[in-house]
Amino acid sequence: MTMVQAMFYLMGFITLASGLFIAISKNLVRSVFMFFVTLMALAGLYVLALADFIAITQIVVYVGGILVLIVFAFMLSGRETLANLQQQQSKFIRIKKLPAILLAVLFFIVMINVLFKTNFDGLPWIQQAIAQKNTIGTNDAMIGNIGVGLMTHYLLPFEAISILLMMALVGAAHISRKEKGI
Amino acid sequence: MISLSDFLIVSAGLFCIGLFVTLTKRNAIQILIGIELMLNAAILNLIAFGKYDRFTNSGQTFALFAIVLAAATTAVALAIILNVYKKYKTIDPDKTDQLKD
Amino acid sequence: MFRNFINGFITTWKGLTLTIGHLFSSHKKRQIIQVSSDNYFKQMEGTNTIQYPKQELPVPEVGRYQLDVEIDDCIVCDLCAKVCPVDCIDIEAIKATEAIGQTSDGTTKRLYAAKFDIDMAKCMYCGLCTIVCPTECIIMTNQYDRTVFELKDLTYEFSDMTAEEAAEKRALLEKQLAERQAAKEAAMKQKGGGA
Amino acid sequence: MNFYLKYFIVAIGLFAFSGFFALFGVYAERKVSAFIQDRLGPTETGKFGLLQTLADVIKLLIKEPIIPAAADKLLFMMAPAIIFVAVYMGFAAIPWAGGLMPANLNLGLYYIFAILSVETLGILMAGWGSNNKYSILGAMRSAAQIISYEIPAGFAIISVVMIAQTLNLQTISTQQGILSAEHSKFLGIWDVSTNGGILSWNIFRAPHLIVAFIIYFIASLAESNRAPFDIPEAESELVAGFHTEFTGMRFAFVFLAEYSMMFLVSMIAVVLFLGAWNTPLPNIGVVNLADWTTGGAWGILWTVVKVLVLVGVQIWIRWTVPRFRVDQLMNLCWKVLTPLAFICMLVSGVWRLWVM
Amino acid sequence: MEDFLQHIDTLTINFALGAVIMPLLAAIVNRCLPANSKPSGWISTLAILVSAVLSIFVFAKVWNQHEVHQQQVWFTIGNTSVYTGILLNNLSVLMLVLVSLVALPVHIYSTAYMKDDDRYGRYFVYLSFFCFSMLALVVVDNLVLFYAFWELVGFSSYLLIGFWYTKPKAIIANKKAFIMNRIGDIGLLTAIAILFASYHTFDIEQLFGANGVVKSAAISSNWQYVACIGLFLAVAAKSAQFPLHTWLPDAMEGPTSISALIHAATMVAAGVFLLGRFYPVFTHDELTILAIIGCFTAFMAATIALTQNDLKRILAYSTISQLGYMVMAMGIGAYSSSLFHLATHAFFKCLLFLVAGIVIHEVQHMKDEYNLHIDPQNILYMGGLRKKMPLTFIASVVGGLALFGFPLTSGYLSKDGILIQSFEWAEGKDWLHKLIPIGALLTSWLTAFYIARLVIKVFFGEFKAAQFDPAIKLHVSDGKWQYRVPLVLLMGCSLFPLFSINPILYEKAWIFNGFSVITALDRVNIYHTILPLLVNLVGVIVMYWAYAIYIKEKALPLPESGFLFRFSYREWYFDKIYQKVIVLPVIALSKFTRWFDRNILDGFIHLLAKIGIGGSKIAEWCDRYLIDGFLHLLASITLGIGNFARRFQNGKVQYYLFSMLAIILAVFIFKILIY
Repeated sequence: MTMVQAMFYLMGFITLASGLFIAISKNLVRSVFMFFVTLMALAGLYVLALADFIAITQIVVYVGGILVLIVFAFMLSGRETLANLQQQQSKFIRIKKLPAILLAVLFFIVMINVLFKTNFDGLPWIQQAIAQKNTIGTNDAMIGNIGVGLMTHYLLPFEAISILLMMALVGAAHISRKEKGI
Repeated sequence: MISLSDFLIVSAGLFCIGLFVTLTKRNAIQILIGIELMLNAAILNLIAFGKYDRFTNSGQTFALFAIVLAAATTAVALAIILNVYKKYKTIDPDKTDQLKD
Repeated sequence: MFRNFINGFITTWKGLTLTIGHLFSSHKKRQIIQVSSDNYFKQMEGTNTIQYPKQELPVPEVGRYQLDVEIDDCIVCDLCAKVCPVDCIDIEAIKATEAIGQTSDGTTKRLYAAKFDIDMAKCMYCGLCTIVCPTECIIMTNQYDRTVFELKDLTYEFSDMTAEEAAEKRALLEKQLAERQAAKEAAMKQKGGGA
Repeated sequence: MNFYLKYFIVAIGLFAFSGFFALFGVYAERKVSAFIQDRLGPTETGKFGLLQTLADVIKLLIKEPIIPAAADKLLFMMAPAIIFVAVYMGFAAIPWAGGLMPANLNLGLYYIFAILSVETLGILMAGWGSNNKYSILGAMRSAAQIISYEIPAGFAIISVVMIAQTLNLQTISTQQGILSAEHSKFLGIWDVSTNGGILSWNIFRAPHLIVAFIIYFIASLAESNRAPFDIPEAESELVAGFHTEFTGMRFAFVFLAEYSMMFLVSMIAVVLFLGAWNTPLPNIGVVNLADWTTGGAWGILWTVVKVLVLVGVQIWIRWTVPRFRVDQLMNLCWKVLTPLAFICMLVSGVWRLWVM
Repeated sequence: MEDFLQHIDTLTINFALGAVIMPLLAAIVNRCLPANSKPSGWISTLAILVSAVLSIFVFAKVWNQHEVHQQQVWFTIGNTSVYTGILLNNLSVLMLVLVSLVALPVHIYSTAYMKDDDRYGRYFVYLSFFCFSMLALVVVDNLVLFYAFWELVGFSSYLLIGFWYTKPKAIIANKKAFIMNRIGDIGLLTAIAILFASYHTFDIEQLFGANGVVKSAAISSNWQYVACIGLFLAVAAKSAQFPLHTWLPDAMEGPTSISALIHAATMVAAGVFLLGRFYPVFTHDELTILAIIGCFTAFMAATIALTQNDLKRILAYSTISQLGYMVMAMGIGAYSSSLFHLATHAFFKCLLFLVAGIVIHEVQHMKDEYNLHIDPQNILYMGGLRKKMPLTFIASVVGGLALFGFPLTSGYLSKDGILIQSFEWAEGKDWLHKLIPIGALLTSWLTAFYIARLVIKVFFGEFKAAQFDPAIKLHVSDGKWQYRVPLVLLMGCSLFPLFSINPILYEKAWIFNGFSVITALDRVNIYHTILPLLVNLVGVIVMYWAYAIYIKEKALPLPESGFLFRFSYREWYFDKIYQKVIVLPVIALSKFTRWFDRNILDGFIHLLAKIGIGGSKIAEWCDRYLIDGFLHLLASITLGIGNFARRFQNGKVQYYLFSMLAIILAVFIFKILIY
């Protein structure tokens, strides 16, 4: 087992374990902060998947942006209700949750089933990519490539996303604005 | 090197956890977190496959797009949650069911 | 908006130059002078910290800090104890059998001060006691550093009588009183007898 | 194994350095503030009071760690560590001298930018975990402020990146001196590739970066919660903001993080704008000052000197300028700095395309 | 050498572009400033100064040397590529210099003239925009762009005529000008369309150049006639020729500086310029018609100008008259003379208008000061201004003499050229053709009379307005340096040295020689000696006569109540004729159509409506009882189903999500089990 593999298993374990903690935790605040751990571990996984730029973007956007936003939001939505919410969940396995657990587990089984059925190295497009040396190596710096790609090949989605972001910002600001009289 | 299927298994697990969180939680913010987990599972998939696209980087680029989109959805979702809270004084999705029938 | 912005930068810059001037002039020291000195507020540069035990700020001669009692001049009139707003003066007087002397201004002393304690921890430095004192024996000095380790050390005893002396005087007084009483009774008896 | 050992040694060295710096940073801050206010500052412990902060640290370390009864213990205990680790990890990608850099990352600048944003979360954790209204108010102010000021700071950084065309901090550093492979022009006119020195610093290679530098500097003050942007810990309103409840060791960590942050943001400023480890002395004719004063040890010296000057400026500003109000703070960020930074970015593009 | 030439050409092109763009930049900058900003005047002036300098440079590079033509693909439709670019030949660089040089003094003048206007900045926006349009018009090499800038010129003229939009007269005038110009524009558009349809190119160089297709391949004569009529309409509208000339006198409602620049010197010259550009299109017969119309316009305008009292109106009619000359010259084949006259006329007419502007301005001041109820433009109230405004007086005399064509002035060179050539053209033709030179000759004497009348009425004698109020003190002056400098500049340009070393012979003028003589006329020497003498002698006599009439108060040759006088004073009743012949019938026609629409068409529709109502009543019954019954049945069934289904819609989001995912999962499992 090399160091990289060890790191992978560690990161994968942390990801899944913290995810499970989120799922079963009674304490909302802790589950939010545990989400932070999940995100950091995922960033680690991205690095191991040779996407360092994405990993850092993940930290900037998710940790620096989304997570802080979420924490902000529940801090704004009042402590009393939060306390109520925290109390009402008493047990992990409750009869109400059983269908959800069943569904999730079945989904997992289906996906794993598909995964094990597939021979990834035999897929034609992967073989083709390997043959054409179209795979990312450990020492490749992809930022330049991604940057050029964003401005040329993916310009249309890039622009569309920027417009969408703009609209989302304006929309969010509009929705959460204090209205007079209500 | 870590094989592709390893990433996919982690991703599948994460997705199912997200699914579970989304379905069971009684708090809109936690549901949002569940959705984010599912999104992250998808991004992990994109990146794992993106390793086989060195020249056009489609996997990584779309992972970027997905992250940015997640930010946008979160902003809007949180704004909606805040409004719901203002109106119903609760963010339990089961109690905000005035649209039924 | 733009004007505000420029203004902000200019005023910030002015403040920064001011403070850096002070930063570099810190090797200078301010001359230590009295508050009453005319140019006390005119020293604009240099550090004004007084490293106290090593340096001291000169206080005026008439400073009103520590109370001091010239017990030889005290006629034990108890006025100071009565006027004190915080009751920090504790006096115990013993009548003398005869005039025991004179103060420096010629008043005749007829009382012994068996106890003349001032608790400086209570004192509020109002100076009323010095005003009412008929012989000006209680005054405020310009001594201000009276640091002590024990709280009770702040109680200053000004009486120069020892306990034995006080007991002796008390005994004398009692004896005199008893004599007088006896004399009085004798006189009464004589009078009654006479009637 | 030696390979990993090296990293441990470097990490420990950095930690020791940040502790050392915090020690003397606090001392310097107290001294400078005293001098600015015409006082003397610490004088008694050690010569000129040099050991005062050491004594304070010892006091903090042996103090009883108190956890408030209502606090969320886990978050409360983790928060200082996360705050400090976020800052401390930032040091990993910063060059100290020509070949001296803990980790030579391609994405160094972006990495630092990302890892610094984690600090916000630590502060929020501290604020929430303390279960104290002052703390949570301070934390929320801090988060709002840091998130807002990341935008002008980010754009100021991007305007440098557009000039430098790389995110690798070592490359950015090398570009700004005589070792540069490409031609650098002073103000876009005069080729100073062989002169080096102060003339080839980024702020002079592209003069609009002076504006970017000022924007970045202001934003970095806000990101490290320093006066005049210290509303998260405004004593007069919030006692001490998010670290109201911390005592002893944890408080020491928060403090350490604050001073390391000061050093780190100044270091980024130095690397991006002020020539990194390059000497400020240019070659003038046969007097090859720049050649003589370039090298490993010189690099460390120049970096440290420049950073200390900037830290000095931060301290100086803190003791001069009064605290902003929240609305003024946001006005400054969104109405002044962000548009200015946008303009800087635009000018950078034009400059790179047409002038350089 | 080739490279060097190439470089020079690129430089020239760039300079020409710069000259065109500068006013546009000034217009944009001024538009961003507030409407009353003071610096805008100097911004515009600076821009036009730069333009003038660049133009002169371009002129020096191109004049009488190789022509510069650079173009690039603009767009491609099908297989036809449309090129756009810049064509610099003698004609365009002459116009370039002319426009920018005339515009420069006008700008300087305007900074003082419009000083008190509260839309000072806006004025300069329009002015600069006009300069840009005009400069661009002269350099473009493409008919589409040519048309575009032609329209922009008309548009900016419209803006400027109506600049004082609070005056109702100004609004009417600018609408009139705009509509008249529209007629011409339609003509031009038609012509362009026909040319493109015939030759498949918009390129002016390819069409009308030295090896142009127009010369080599003729198009069918019907289309050719239509094209020429269209072009003629365009020329008539823009240059105010006979049927469409009435807008120009009304356009004098705009600021005087605008009248000087647009309605005397540059824009109205665009028509002549158009003729110059399109010259090869016209056939001999059409040219003759042009000559007739030009001559008639010149004569008609001159007669009208004899009796007008409005200072600017007189000048406007003189402009029409001079434009008639130019068109006539084009018609008789005196291409060079026409353009020569265009150049000289621009300077002295601009000069005259600026003089008029100063006079009006000063009189206006006096009017405001003494609260007089007079029209500041009416020359009957003026007089005796000679001593108070010497420079203006000299300028007006120079301008007037140039207008008449007195020796030593530039007008003499160009106008005599036209007269002589017209006589040469008519030589050997029948008497009908001879009417044209004779008309031109008469017009020239009429010109002498009316310009002498104008100068005398304004500058000689006593100040007439003083009759109303004896207390009036004449304290007028030449005004500020912004007034004086343009006058001096333009005076210099109105004298002969700028155009020719020899003050007598027009053939020696360099502008004249700059254009190849298209139709070689036989030189008849007698005309060259006799005509100038005749014109000038009689002209001087006429001028003296005018002096005698108006100063010595001799009798008028025509009684003021006479028909001829009224005919002239009422401007040949053109406006009335147009009102009666065109406007009233149009109104009547529209009234008729309205009546037709109201009564006949609406009646029919009402009938249809009644039928419709009857039908719908029947339909209503069917609908209510037959169809609705069926629908109610359906609805009750749906209600039953809906009531059943509503139980599933319980408003819980997670429940919906769960159901959806469960179905997806079912599909997945099904798929896995099957395969």
